[in-house]
Amino acid sequence: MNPVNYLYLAALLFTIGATGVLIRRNAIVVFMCIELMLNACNLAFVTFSRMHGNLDGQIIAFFTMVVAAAEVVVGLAIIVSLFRSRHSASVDDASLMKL
Amino acid sequence: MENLIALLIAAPLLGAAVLLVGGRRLDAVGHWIGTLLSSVSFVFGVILFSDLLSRDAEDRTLTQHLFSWIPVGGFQADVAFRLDQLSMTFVLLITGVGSLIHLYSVGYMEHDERRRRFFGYLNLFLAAMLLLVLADNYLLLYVGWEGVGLASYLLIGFWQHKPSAATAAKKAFLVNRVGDIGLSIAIMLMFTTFGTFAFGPLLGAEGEPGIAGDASEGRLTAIALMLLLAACGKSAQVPLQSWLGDAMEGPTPVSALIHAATMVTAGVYLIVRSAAIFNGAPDAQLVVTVVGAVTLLFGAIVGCAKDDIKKALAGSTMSQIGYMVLAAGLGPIGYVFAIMHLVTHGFFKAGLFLGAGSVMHGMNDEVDMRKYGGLRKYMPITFVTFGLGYLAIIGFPGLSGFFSKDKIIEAAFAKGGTEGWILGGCALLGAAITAYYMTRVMLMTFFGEKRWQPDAEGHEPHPHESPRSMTIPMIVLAFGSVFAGGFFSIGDRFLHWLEPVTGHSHGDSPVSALTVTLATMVVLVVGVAIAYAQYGRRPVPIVAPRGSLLTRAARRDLFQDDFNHVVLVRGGEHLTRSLVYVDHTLVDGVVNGTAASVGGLSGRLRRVQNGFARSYAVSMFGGAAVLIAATLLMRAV
Amino acid sequence: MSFPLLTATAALPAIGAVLTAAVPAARRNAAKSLALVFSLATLALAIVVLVRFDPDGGRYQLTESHSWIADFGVRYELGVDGIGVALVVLTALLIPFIILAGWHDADPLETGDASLSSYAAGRWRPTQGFFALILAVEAMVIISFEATDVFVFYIFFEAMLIPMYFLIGGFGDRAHEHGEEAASTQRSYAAVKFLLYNLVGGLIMLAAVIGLYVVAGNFSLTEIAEARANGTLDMATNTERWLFLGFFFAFAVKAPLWPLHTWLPNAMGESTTPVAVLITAVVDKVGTFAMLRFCLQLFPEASKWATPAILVLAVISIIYGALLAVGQRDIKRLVAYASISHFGFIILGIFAMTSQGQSGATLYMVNHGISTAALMLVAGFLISRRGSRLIADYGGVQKVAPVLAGTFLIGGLATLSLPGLAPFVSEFLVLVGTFERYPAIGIVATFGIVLAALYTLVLYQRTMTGPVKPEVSAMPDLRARELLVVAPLIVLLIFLGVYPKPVTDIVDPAVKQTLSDVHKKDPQPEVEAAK
Amino acid sequence: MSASAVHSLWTTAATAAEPISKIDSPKIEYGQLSPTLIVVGAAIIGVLVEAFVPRKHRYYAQLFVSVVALTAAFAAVVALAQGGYGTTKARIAAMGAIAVDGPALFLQGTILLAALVGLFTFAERRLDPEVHGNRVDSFAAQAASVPGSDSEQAAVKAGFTTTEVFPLLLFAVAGMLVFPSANDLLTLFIALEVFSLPLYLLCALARRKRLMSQEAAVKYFLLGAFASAFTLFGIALLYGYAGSVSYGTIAQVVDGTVQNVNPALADTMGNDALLLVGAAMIVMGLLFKVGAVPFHMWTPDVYQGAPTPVTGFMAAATKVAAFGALLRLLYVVLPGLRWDWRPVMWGVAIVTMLGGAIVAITQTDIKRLLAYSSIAHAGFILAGVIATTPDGVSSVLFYLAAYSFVTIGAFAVVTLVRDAGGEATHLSKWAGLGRRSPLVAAVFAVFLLAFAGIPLTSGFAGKFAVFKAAAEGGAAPLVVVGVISSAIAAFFYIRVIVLMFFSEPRPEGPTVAVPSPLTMTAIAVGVAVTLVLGVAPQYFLDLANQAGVFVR
Repeated sequence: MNPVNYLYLAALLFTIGATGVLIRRNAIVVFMCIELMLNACNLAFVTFSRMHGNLDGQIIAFFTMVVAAAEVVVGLAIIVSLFRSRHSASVDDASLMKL
Repeated sequence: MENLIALLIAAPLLGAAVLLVGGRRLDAVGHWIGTLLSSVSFVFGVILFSDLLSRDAEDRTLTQHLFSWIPVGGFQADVAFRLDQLSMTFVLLITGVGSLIHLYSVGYMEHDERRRRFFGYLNLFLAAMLLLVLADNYLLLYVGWEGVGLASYLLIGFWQHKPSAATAAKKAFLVNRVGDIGLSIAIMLMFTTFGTFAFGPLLGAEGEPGIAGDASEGRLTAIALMLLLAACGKSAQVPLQSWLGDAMEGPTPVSALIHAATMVTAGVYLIVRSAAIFNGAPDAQLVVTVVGAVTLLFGAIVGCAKDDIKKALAGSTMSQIGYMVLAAGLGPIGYVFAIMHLVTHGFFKAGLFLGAGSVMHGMNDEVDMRKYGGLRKYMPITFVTFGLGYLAIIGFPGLSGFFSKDKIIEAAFAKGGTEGWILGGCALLGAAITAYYMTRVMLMTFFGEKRWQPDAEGHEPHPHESPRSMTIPMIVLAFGSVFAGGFFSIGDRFLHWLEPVTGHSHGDSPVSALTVTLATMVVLVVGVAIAYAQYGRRPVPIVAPRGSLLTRAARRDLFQDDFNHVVLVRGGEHLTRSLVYVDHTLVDGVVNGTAASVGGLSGRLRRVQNGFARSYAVSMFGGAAVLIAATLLMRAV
Repeated sequence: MSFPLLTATAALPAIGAVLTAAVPAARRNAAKSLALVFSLATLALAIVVLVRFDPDGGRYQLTESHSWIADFGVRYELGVDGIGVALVVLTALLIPFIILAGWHDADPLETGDASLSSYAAGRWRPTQGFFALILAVEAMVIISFEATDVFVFYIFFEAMLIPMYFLIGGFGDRAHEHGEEAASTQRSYAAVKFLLYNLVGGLIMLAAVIGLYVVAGNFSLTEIAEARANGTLDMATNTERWLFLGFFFAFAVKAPLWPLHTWLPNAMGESTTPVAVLITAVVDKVGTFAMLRFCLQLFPEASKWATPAILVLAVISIIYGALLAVGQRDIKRLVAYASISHFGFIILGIFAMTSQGQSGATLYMVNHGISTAALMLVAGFLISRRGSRLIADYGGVQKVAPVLAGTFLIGGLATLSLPGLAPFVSEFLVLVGTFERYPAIGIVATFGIVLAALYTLVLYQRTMTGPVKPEVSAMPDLRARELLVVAPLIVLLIFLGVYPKPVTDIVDPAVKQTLSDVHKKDPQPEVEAAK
Repeated sequence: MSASAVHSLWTTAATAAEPISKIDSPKIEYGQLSPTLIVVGAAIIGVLVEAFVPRKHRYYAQLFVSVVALTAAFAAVVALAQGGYGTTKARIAAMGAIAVDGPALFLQGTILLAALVGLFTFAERRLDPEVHGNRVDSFAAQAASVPGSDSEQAAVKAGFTTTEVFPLLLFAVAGMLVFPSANDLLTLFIALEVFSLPLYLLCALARRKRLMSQEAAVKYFLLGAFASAFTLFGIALLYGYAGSVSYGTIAQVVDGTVQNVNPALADTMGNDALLLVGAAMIVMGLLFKVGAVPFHMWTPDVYQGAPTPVTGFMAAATKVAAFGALLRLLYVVLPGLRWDWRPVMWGVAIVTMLGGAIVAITQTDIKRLLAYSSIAHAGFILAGVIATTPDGVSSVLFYLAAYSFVTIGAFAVVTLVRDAGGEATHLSKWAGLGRRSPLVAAVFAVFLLAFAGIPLTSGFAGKFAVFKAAAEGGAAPLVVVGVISSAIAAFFYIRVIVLMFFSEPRPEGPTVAVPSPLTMTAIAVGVAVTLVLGVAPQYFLDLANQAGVFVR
C-alpha cells in the first residue's frame, strides 16, 4: 500500500496530539498528548526512511524514543511535585503568574 | 578738530558711568559731576561750532571714524561720526538746553535721595541723544535712537514706587519699540537696496549726490514710510502719540528736556536727515505732511481740555512737533523751517515746562491748574519767564514762535494745489487753537482768584518763588524764546546756515507772505479772545464741568488710549492666555497623548498574558500556523 | 604628533568630574573648589585654543585623528572651525560662572521639620555629585563642538543626556508654590520629559546616522562633505532628504524648535538656576551648532529643500515663544519661553543662507549664552532670597536691592536686545540676513523685538518696581560672590555689543565656507545689480 | 500512485539499501570536540560527586568541579580558535554531526563565560540569612519535599542544599555548546533537549516562592516540549524532503545542486511544501527558545518564577545558543530559501520588537520587566539575523556577547535587593534605592542604560551593529521600527531609574544584602564588559568578524 498514507496518518496523529494539548486541562494528559505528537513524528521518520530507502529516519526514531523517555522522567518529576504541593494536576490552576 | 566729536559724546557717557557705577559714596557731589560734564560737552560743542563757522559753507562737514563695528560680508557698519550744520544745530540745542536743565534739576531734585542716579540717567540721555544726531550711519543712529528711548524709560519711571510711573515708562518704551520696527526695517531695506546704510555714500557728501536717488521710487517710498513710522514713535505723532501724555509722570526737568526740547524732536531730525530719500518719494512726503497736520490738530485739541498743566503742555508739544513734521514733509520748501521751529520750540517749550515745574515746586507738586490761580503775585520770575514763553509759542509778533511758525504756515500754502490749501488751513487752525489753549493755561495758572485749598493732611500750600538754580535756567531760556527767532530770521541766517545740508527751494505760494502773516495774527487774536472770554472773565470752577462731547473726548485723548486698551492690551491678554492654554493642552497634549495611548495599548496587550499555559500554547499553535501559512504564501506569490 | 589640545579641553573637565565625584562627602567644600579650579583650567585651555586658532587658516584646525571603531567606519576625529572655537570658548567661559552661582545650590539641607524622612526629596543632595555632573556635561558639550566625525558627535550628543537628566531630576529647584512634595514630582516629570524628548530625537537621528553610514561608508565629516562636493558621493534625492530630516529632528528637539519645545520650560523651571543656564545657554547650543555644521554640510540640497518650512517654524517659534513668555506667571518659565523665541532667531539665521544670517546666528549663540546666563542667574539669586518663582510674589525690589534690580534690568535689556548690548548685534544681523532673501519672514520676525520688550519690561515692572511688598522688604542686596558672577557677564555683554569684531572675524571665514558648501551666495544690492 | 511506481520503490529501496552493509567505523575528532566533552565529563563527575561525596563537602566539590570544567572548556575553545579552527581550518567534525567553525567557537566561548559568571550567582550563599547556622543559596533545600511541609522543615533544619544544580547546569551548558554547532538536524534536536531538560528542572528549584517556581517549571516544560514536538515534526518533514538530516545535503537539495535521488520520490515530494512547512516548524521551535513573539508567552512567567540566578543564566545562555542555532540553520541550510523566510522573519522581528517594548511599559515586577525587555532584544537581534550578510552574522554574535553579560549582571543585582519574603522584585519596593545604596542603584542604572542602548555602553555598540547590518542588508524599515521600539523601551528603563533615584523610599523598603565575592565578581564582570564593549568594542568586533563565516 502507498507509504504516503502513513504520512497522512502521522500528520493526523500530530494534529490530534496538538489539539489535545490545547484543550485538555490535566497536566498528565497534556503531556501524553505531547508524547503522541512525538510518536507521530516517529511515524513520519520511519515512513520517510522507508521511502528514501536509507536508515537515518529509523535511527532518529530510536533517538526520539530515548528523548521522549527522558522528557517523561523530567516531566513527571515536575508535574508530580506540582501535584503534591497543589493537590491538583490541572494546568489551569497553576496561574499565579500573569499579566 | 574732528577728534572732539567723540569727546562730545564721551563726556556725558563718562558722567553716566561714574554716577551709576560709583554708588552711594558719590551722592554728595553726583549732581555737580553730572552738570559739569554736560556743560563740558556744551563747551566742546561751542568750540566745534566756531570751527565750523571759520570754514566756508561748503566744507562744514567733519567726519570721525573710530573703528569698524560690525563687519560681516557686505554688511559694514562702522562707529563713525559726522558733524555738519544740521547735527551741529542739534548738538548746541541738546548740550545747551541740557546743561541748563541739569542746573535746574540740582534745585528741583534737591530732596530726592536718588538724585545721583537721576543725574546719571540725564547724562546717559545726553550721550545717547548726541550719538543719535552725530552718527554717520543709520545703524549707529539706531543705537542712539534706542539709547534715548532707554534713558526716557528710566527717567519717566524714575519714581518707580509709583505704579503709574512704572506703567507710563513701560508704555513709552513699548510704543517706541513699535516705531523702532520701522527704523530697523528701513535699515534692512537700505541694505538690500543700496548695500549700505552709511550717510556718506547714501545721502551724498561734500556736494556730490548720494546713491539714494538711484533706487526705484517704490523702494524709496517704502524706506521713507518706514522711517516715518520710526519718527512717529519717537516724536509722538499720530498714531503712536499715546505715550507722551503719560510720560509726564516723569520729573518735570525730564519732561522739559526729553519730552519737549530734544528727544521727541528726533523724528524730525530723522526725516530731515533723510531728505535725499524723502525727496525721491513724493507719496511718502504727502503721508508725512498728513501725519503732521493731523497731529498738530490732535495735540492742540487735547491740549485744550487738560487740566493737568503738564499734560496740557504735552499736548501742545505734540502739536508743535506736528508743525515740524508737516514742514519736513513739505520737502526742500520746509526742511529749514522745520529745524528752525524745532530750535525755537526747544527754547520756549523747555522754558514753559521749567516754569510749570517751578509752579509745582511751589505748590507741593500740585498739577491741577484748577487748583492754581493768581500765582503771578507769588512767583513773579516764573510768571514773567512763563509769560514770555507763552507769547513765543502762540506766535506773538517779534518773538521766536512768530517767525518759525509763520514760515511753516507759509510753506504749507506754498506746497500748492488743494493739499497746499488744506495743509495751510490746518496749520492756521492749529495756530488759533494753540493761542486758545496756551491762553487758557496762562489764565488758569497765573490770573484770577487763588483756588488752592489745604490737601488731605491739611497742609495749605505756600506758593513761593523757586531757588536761583531753578530760576536762572528759566531766565536764560526766556531770552532764547524771545530773541532766537528774530536772530535766526534776520537776513535768513538760519536758512543760509542749514541750506548746504538740507537744500532749500522757495515754493510759489498762492498767497503772499504778508497775507499769511495777517491771517495768523487774526486767528491768534480770535483764539486768545475766546480763551479770555471763557477763563479770564468769569471764575474758573475748581471741579471741572462735564463739558461738551468734544471736551470729554479731548480729556480722554480722543479715546485713543481706550482704543489701545481694548484692542491691544485686552486682545493681547486674551491671545497670550489662550496660547498658554494651547501650549499646555494641544502641543504638550499631543505628546502626552501618544505616551498615554501607548501605555493603554500596553495595558490591553498585557491581558493576553493571562497565566494559563494552554492559552500560551494556543498562541504558539496559532503562531506556528501563521508562520507556515506565511511561508507557503511567500512561495505562492 | 603634537599635543592633543582639543582632546585636552574635553578631557580636563572629564578628569575633574571624576576627581570631584571622588571627594568624600565630608569635604564638600573641597569638591566645590576642585570643580571650580578644573573649570577655570579648562577655560585657560580654551583660550589657548582660541589663540592657536588662525581665522584665515585651513577650515578645520588643531585636528586630531585616530582610528577608533574601524568596523563602524568610526574615527576619533576632532577639529575646530571658527564656529566651533567660538562655542568652545563660550562653554568654557560660562561653566565657572555656573559653578560659582550654584555654590550653595547643592548643599544638603538641614532638615526643617522632623516629619519628613531623612530621605525626603531634595534632602538627598550629594554636593560633589552636582559639580561632577556639571563638569561631565561640560566635557561632553565641548567634545561635541569639536567632533568632526558624525559618530563621535552622536555618541556625546546622546551621552550628554544622562548627566543632564540627573542634574535636572536630582537637584531641582525647591522653590515651588505647592511645597516640596509637588516640587519633587514636578521635578522628576520634567527630568523624564527632557530625557524622553531628547532620547526620541536622538534615536531617530541614530537611524539617520546608520543610513548615512550605509550611503557613505564612513562618518568623517570632512571626507563626506568633500565627496559630496566633488560628486564622488551622490545621494538619491529622497535618501538625502530622509537623512536630513532624521538629523534635523534631533537638533530641532535639542534647540528647541516649535512645536518640539515643551520640554524646555519644564526642565528650566524645575531645575536649579545654574542648571537651567546650563541647559539653555550651553547644552541647547549643541543643537543649533549641529544644524549649522552637520545638516548644511552633509545634506546641502536637502537643507535648501527644507528651508522654507524650517524658516516658517522658526518664525513661529519667535512669535509664539515671546507671546507665551508674556503669559507666564513663573520667572524661570518666562525666561525659558524667551529662550525658545531666541532659538527661533538662531535657526532663522542659520537657514536664511546668507553670511549675515549665519554669522549672526553664530554670534547669537554666543550672546544668547551670555545674556541668558546673566538674566537667569540674577533671577536665581532673586528666587533664592524669596523662595518663590512666581512673579506675583515680588514687587518693589529695586528699592531694597538696587544693585540686584540694576543687574536684572541690564540682563533684561540684553534679552530684549537693546542696541549697545551684545545681543542686538547678532539679532540685527540675523534679521538683515533673513530679510535679504525672505523679506516677508524678516518683517514678521522683526515683531519679535516688540514682544521681547513687552515680556522683559512687564517682568521688570512686576518684580522690581511699584510699592515694596512686605515679604521682600528685608531682602539683602547682591553679595560679593553673586556680584563676582554677574559683573563679568555684564561687562562682556557691553564689550561685545560695542566691539563684536573679534568674534565676527573668527566666525566669518567658517560661515563663508559653510555657505559655499550649500552653494549659496549673498544676494546683490538692488542698485548695484541695476548697474 | 501506480503499481509500477510502488514496485520501483521497492526495488530502488533494495538497491539503495546496498551500501548500508558496509558502514565504516566512525571517526571522532576529540580535540575539536574537547570543549563539549570536558563539560559533559564534568557533569558526569558532578553526578558521581552527588552519589559518593558526603553532603557537607558536596558544595565545595561541585563548585570546584564546575569552575575547573568551565574554565578548561573555555581554554579549549580559545586554543581551538588560536589553532585557526575558527577561520582557516574550520571543518565539520564527528562524521558531519558537529561543525567547528568561527560562529560555533565564538558562541561556545560566550556561553562558557556566561555560564561561569552564572555559576557564581548559583553558588552565592550569603544573601539569605543563615537558617539553623547553615548558609543557604537560592535553591530549595530538598526539591522533593512539599512546600511548607514538615519534610521541608526537616530538610532545612538538616541544612540540606540542592547541590544537584551544578551538574544540571553543566549538562545544560553541554547542550548549549552543541546546539549552535550542530551540523545535522538530529544533533540539533538532541542538543535542544539536552539543554532544555536541565533548565526545566532548575526552574523548579527556588527556595523561596516555591509554588511560583514549580508553576514556572510546569509551564516551561509543557510549552517547551510542545515546541520541541513541532521542531521534531519539522525535522521529519525536512528529512522527508531531502532524504537526509545533514545540513550540507539539505542545503544542496534546496539549491537543487543534488537532484533528488529517485524519481518515485520526485513525483510525490516534487513540490517544496515539505521543505517550507518543515523549515517553518523548525524555525518556530528555535523562535520559541529565543522568546520571539508570538512564541514568547512562557518568557515572563518563567523568568519571574525561576530562581533568579537560573533566570539570569537562562536568559543569557539560552538566547546565545538558540540564536546560534537559528543563524546556522538559516545561513547554512536555508540560504536557498532566503526569499521565502526573510519576509516572514521581518514580520516576526517587527512584532517582537514592538510587542516586547510596549507590554514592558506597564510591568510592575522587575523580573517580568527584564523578561519583556529580553523579548524586545530578541527582536533587535532578529533584525541582525535577517540581514543575511556576513556583517549580519558578526553583528549578531557581538550583540549576543554584549547582551548576555548585561543580563546576567542585571539579574545578579536583582538577587541583592531583598526583604523578608526573599527577593523584593516588585518595582514599588525599588523606590528610592538610589538614596539607600547609591552604588547598587548606580550599577543597575548602568545595566539599564545598556539595555536602553545609550552610547558608551555595550548595548549601544551592539544595537548599532545589528541595525547597521540590517540597513546594509536592505532592511531599513526594520531599523526604523527598531528605533521606535527602542524609544518606547527607553521609557520603562528610565522609569526604573526615576524610581530608584528620584522617588521617595518606602519606610518598610527592602534592604540590600551584602553579597559574597562570587556575586560581586559576577556583577563586576557584567559592568566591566558593558563599559569595555561600549567604549572600545573594536577588538571584539574584529573577533566577531573573523568568526563571521559558517563552514558548510
